[in-house]
Amino acid sequence: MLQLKNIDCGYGVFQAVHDLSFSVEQGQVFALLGPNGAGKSSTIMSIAGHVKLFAGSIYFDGEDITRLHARERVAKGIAVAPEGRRLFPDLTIEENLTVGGYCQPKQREALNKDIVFTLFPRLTERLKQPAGTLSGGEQQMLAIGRAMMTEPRLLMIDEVSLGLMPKMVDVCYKAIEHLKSQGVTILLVEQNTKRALEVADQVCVLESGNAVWQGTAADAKKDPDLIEAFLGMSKETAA
Amino acid sequence: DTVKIGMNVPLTGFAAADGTSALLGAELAVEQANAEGGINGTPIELVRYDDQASPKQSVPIANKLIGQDEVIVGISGSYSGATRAAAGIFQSEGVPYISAFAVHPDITKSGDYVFRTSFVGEVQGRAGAKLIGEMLGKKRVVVITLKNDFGQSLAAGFKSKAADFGIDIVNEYEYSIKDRQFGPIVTKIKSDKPDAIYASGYFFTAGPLVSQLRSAGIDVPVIGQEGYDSEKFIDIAGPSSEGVLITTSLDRDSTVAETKDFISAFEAKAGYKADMVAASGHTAANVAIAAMRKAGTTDRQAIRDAIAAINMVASTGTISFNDLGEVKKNVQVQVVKDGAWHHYAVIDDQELLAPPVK
Amino acid sequence: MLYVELLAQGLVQGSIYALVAVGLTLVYGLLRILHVAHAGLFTLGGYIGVLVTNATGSLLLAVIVSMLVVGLLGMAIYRLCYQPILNKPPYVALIASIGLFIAMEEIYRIAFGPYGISYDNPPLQDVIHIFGITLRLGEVAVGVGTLVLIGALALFASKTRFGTVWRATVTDPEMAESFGVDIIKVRYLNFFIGSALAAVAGVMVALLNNLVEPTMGSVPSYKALAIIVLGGLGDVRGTLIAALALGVIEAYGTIYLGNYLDRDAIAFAFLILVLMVRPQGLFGKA
Amino acid sequence: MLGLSGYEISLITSMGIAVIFALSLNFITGFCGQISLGHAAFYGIGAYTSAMLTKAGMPLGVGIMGAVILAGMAGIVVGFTSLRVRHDFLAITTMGVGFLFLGIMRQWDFVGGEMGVSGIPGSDLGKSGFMLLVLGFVILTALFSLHLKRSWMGYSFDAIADDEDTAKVIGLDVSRYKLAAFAIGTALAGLAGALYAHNVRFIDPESFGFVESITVLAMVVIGGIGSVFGVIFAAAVLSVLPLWIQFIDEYKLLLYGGLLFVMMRFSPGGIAGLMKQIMSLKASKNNSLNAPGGVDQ
Amino acid sequence: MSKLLEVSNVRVQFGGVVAVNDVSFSLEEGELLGFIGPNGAGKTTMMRAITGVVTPTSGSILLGQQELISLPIHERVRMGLGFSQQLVKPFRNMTVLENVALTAGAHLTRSPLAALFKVGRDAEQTKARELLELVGISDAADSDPSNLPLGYLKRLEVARALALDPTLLLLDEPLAGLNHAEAHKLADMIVNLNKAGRSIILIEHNLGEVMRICSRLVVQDNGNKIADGDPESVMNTPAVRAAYLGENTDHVAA
Ligand SMILES: Nc1ncnc2c1ncn2[C@@H]1O[C@H](COP(=O)(O)OP(=O)(O)OP(=O)(O)O)[C@@H](O)[C@H]1O
Ligand SMILES: Nc1ncnc2c1ncn2[C@@H]1O[C@H](COP(=O)(O)OP(=O)(O)OP(=O)(O)O)[C@@H](O)[C@H]1O
Ligand SMILES: [Mg+2]
Ligand SMILES: [Mg+2]
Repeated sequence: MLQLKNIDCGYGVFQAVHDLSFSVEQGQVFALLGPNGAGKSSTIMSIAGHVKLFAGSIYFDGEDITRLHARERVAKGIAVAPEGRRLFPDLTIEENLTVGGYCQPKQREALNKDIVFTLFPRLTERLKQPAGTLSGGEQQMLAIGRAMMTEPRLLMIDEVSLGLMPKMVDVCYKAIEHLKSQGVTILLVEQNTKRALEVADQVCVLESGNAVWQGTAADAKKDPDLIEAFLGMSKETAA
Repeated sequence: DTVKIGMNVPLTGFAAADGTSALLGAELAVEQANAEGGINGTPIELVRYDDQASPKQSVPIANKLIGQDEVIVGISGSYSGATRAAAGIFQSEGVPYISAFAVHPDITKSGDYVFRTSFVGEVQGRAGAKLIGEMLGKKRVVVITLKNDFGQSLAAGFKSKAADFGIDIVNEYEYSIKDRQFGPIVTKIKSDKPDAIYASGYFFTAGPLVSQLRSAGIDVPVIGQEGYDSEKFIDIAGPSSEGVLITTSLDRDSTVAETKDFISAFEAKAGYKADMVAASGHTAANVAIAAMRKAGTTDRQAIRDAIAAINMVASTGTISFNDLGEVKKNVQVQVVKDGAWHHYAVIDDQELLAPPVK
Repeated sequence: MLYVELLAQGLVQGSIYALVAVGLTLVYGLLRILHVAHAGLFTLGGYIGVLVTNATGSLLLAVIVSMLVVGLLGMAIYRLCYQPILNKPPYVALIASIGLFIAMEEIYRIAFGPYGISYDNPPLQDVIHIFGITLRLGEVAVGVGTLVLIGALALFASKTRFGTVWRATVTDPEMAESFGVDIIKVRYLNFFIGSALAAVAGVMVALLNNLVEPTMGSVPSYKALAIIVLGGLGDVRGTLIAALALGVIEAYGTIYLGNYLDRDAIAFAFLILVLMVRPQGLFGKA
Repeated sequence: MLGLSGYEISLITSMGIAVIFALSLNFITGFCGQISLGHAAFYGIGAYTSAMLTKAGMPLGVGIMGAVILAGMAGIVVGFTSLRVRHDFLAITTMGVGFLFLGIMRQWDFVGGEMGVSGIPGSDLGKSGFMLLVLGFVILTALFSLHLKRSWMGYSFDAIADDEDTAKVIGLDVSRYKLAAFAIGTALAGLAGALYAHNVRFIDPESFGFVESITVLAMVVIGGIGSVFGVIFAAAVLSVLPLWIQFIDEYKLLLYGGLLFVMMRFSPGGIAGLMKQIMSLKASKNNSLNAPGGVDQ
Repeated sequence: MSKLLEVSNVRVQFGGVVAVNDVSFSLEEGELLGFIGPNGAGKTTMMRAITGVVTPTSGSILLGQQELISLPIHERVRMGLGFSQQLVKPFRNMTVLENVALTAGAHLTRSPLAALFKVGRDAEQTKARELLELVGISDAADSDPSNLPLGYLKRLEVARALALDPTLLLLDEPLAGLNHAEAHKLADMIVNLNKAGRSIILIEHNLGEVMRICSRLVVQDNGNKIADGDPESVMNTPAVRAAYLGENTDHVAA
């Protein structure tokens, strides 16, 4: 469904990702893993259309979307919950969701909001609060909720569990499983390697902008060196 | 070889309209003089710089005119601030300097090389008091004062003589030169029920003011001054301008050759009708030219003395100076009739019109 | 009665302020730019209004032409002037805008002459009496026009998703794009509406004064800034109320305080007072 | 007179005054990040103070001292408002302060009201002596700017200019730093104002209006906000530009406005930014030229 | 050991929202206190009340013998508070090193006037380099913070707080955004700081590390304190489990 072919991307003259290729199948959960600064966020943002591609191309549903604007990509069904959440801080929770649903017909807005609220009931308590004043975890929920408002077919979440309490991490992963069961394809970035490997079907490990390992999550779990070297977990915890 | 007259004049920025008129007036005077052979055969050259009506600019310009261009006489087609600042330089360098229409009382106090061919505000204010109290016989008067040096000195002159002419000032309002909307003042004046209104201002403030007074139903006489003196005033105020009286220096219906000449020559040159500022620029340049001719030399001291002793007929009347360098001439009263400025009266009470001597 | 009439006069003046300031607030709300050159567009609106009326005799046509031309010019200014420097610190755009404004004033002076222009037959000069107040038709038109235009704008912004989306593009245009918003279109529209409103204000002021001068925008250039700050920067409703409040305060102020402070000083004394108590403006969020 | 004509001396004097004035704003806006649109008010306070003092018979030195002190004190008062309001709100507040100053001066008969103050004594130093005095102050102000930029005060200003809240969290007394910036900047504006008064020898409220505030801000921004040499250069050029371009006549102000615009549009970093760009361009060119040589060795 | 920090009945309200509701707790000198609780519980708000970014509606906060409430932020910092924020805020007009060096020079910048007469920066830069080394981002010393990934910025935030040489260090989610190994390393560093005599309050959702290094836990939920004590027993409190952990309880084991 999503296919990256020999991607080079970066900022100005600085290249953050080198010659990266991978593909994600419909309905899969695909995990991008790797240490700080590996280029995970850059990859996600280049798929969303915000980081400049120096070379390579991106296909979505077999169609070349390399040259499309970010807003055209979301119309095709690609949504992102970016690193740092990037909510609209002056807008209330409700308005953030409204903007999230902007690419969908207005009638579907209420419906989609309900879906978000069932997933994150905490948000209903704060509908009129400006997003900038939310607690860290609340912001994360809103960021994911906002992305869901676009009715995505591919949902990309950067740093899923960042700043979430354990219970909330569970909630989010349940949401991911739920979405997956609905046929939504998910691309996630996660520092909590263990959780990521639990839900992922496919894994790609990046380091310094290069893909150093690709394969199924099951294989990844079985490869102790990989886990030790690139994912920074001791073998015991991973097991 | 030429004889140079220097001029600082605002040609850009907010004062550009007046500056342009003053410059055209002065240019006309120079052209006319050159057609008659310049200064005893030597052509006159007018060297002018744009001072944006700012004292900051006029100081270096004065220095440049004197030091670089070596002008024999300077004239100012600018407002008070710029003129006052430049006057100090001309004085200290010993170059005669004639202000065409700046009103600040201190300009001539710079020293014996500085002259002014227009009225100080106070003189016109006094004339206004006579016009209203004696000639029109109106006693309850509202004063609307433009908040700048022009308006302030007019108001001071008016008030100093108001009582002498039996005038009762029922109320006084001030406005800023940027105002064009006078709704609140007009509203308040209605409740003051005056017999006449003495309002200082320029055509661009007075035009809207008069038309707003009239549409609010206030139809008592409005008396203004030379600031109104432009065709533009009538354009802006439209029919409301009918009957408005002003004290000024230019008589549109004059039978004096100099004035008639000027009025027609100016319209031919500029493409629009002459106004007070244009006449003032013309007069100032003519005074300079006449003095140079009379002195017959380029010695600045001699020219200064010639200016001080001058008694000539110019487009704005018969001109001579007092010891301070202030002009002595009659005040013209003009009225708007059938959409044009016309003669109404002349005030020649020399005692009333005596300019300050120190 | 005097008080009521002064109030009416204040509201008329306030309406004009509002028409100019709302455009400014829209631009500020969207781009965080203090768009001083907006006052230059206001002046242009006046010029076009007078020229078209004098040529065709139709004030309505003049308003429409003026709105269109000025609106389009507003869009062009955004595209050519602001878009390339959007990610620079705010004072960059401010100075660019001031430079543009000075240049515009000079262009008007050179093109239309330093004396300004007037209507040959100024329309809407008739006087009417309502509730014992005397008003010129032009003044009534200003009040009603402002109410209708800004009301329509407020409705548009609050009743459609567009309003929310506008605000979203402010802090994070990139993310807004990520949710399907065409930010360029939003900004064009914004500049068009704001500039068109300024054009209406220009035509109206020309009507009330029967004079359009090159420097007509100089007072709005700074006073509109004061108003949008009073209104809480970027808030349309706040701007409207602040504009009307300032108009009224100036109306009473010129009569009762005029001998102590001039109009501008009264307005700014009020502004400073308000900001010392409410640093975020009358309607700004803390 | 040093081989300079009277005209050149008066140009250099105006330039020098403009440079001091622009550098004074650079402390507030450039170093400390507080935009001020009312800086001319302090220039005016300095001018009026020195004018009144010297007219009352005090020597020039006392006039200048008085100007510096009074303007600086007024600056601290206005600085207090900067503790309340921020960013664009502060910009507009300071603009309001400028208008309030004008309003008061217009009405205050003691200082001549609308009529202003004329007959201000010049210096006893003569034209070129006065010019040298001004240039002396320019050098002192520039050296002080350079020193401050390198000092820990300048370092702290950098932080405050970027993010006041975070500056507090790392222990900076933001309020006192901002007040210090206002005090220094406005005191120096007072100095510039005093010099202006004795140079032009006539002052009225209009000379210290909004346009003047804008002009000086434009000098700072065009020079490159926070840079010392850029600001000096921009102030020197912009202050006499209208005189230099007299020959284009009525297009003068159009050119001036256009220049401000074009400069910001194409080089938002101002002259300092432009120089940096040129330098780095040169450097990269040199590098590419040198590179092969390096390989040879 | 004596009490370093004494928070009593602190209440913080934003409009209608009560973010912290009459919470009291204290900290002994030399302690490493874990401050945990669900998202939106008011932990960050409590931290901000201590540093002075928000003003409590009531309550008192004593540092040593000194009442903090009503003191401005910078005074509190000078009394020995160091603060690493949840949302990173580097000065973007300086390099990473300069960010830390400025903070290390806090003694020089106490008074603006004194700061004007001090120029040299070498000592502070050396200290800053050491701190960057300590948190493990010395490779980014000369970078522009705008170009750094989140994990680096988090650690810059910690380094900057340390540069103040605080007696009480407040850390708000310093481990978020780091992977296991990095988190582990930074946690070890926190322990070392604590061993070196610094008192620390740590807000963190990474329970594994919290349980590993903290000597005591305070749990807040919905603005209320719901538990306070040694980690083991706190984690066994049903209220805490219900509010914080959900069903998946294996976090504690890690
Ligand atoms: N806006 C930017 N400008 C320049 N360089 C950037 C920018 N954003 C990121 N980089 C650089 O790109 C590289 C990859 O960063 P990226 O944010 O993609 O990493 P990441 O894998 O997401 O790391 P983390 O886990 O810390 O979020 C890093 O070296 C970073 O410094
Ligand atoms: N300025 C504010 N205005 C209104 N509500 C606020 C404000 N700041 C915080 N809140 C609310 O107060 C509550 C506590 O927020 P706080 O940031 O302290 O939570 P937290 O415990 O740090 O959560 P997290 O672990 O998710 O960071 C939240 O519900 C938040 O929405
Ligand atoms: Mg990342
Ligand atoms: Mg928090």
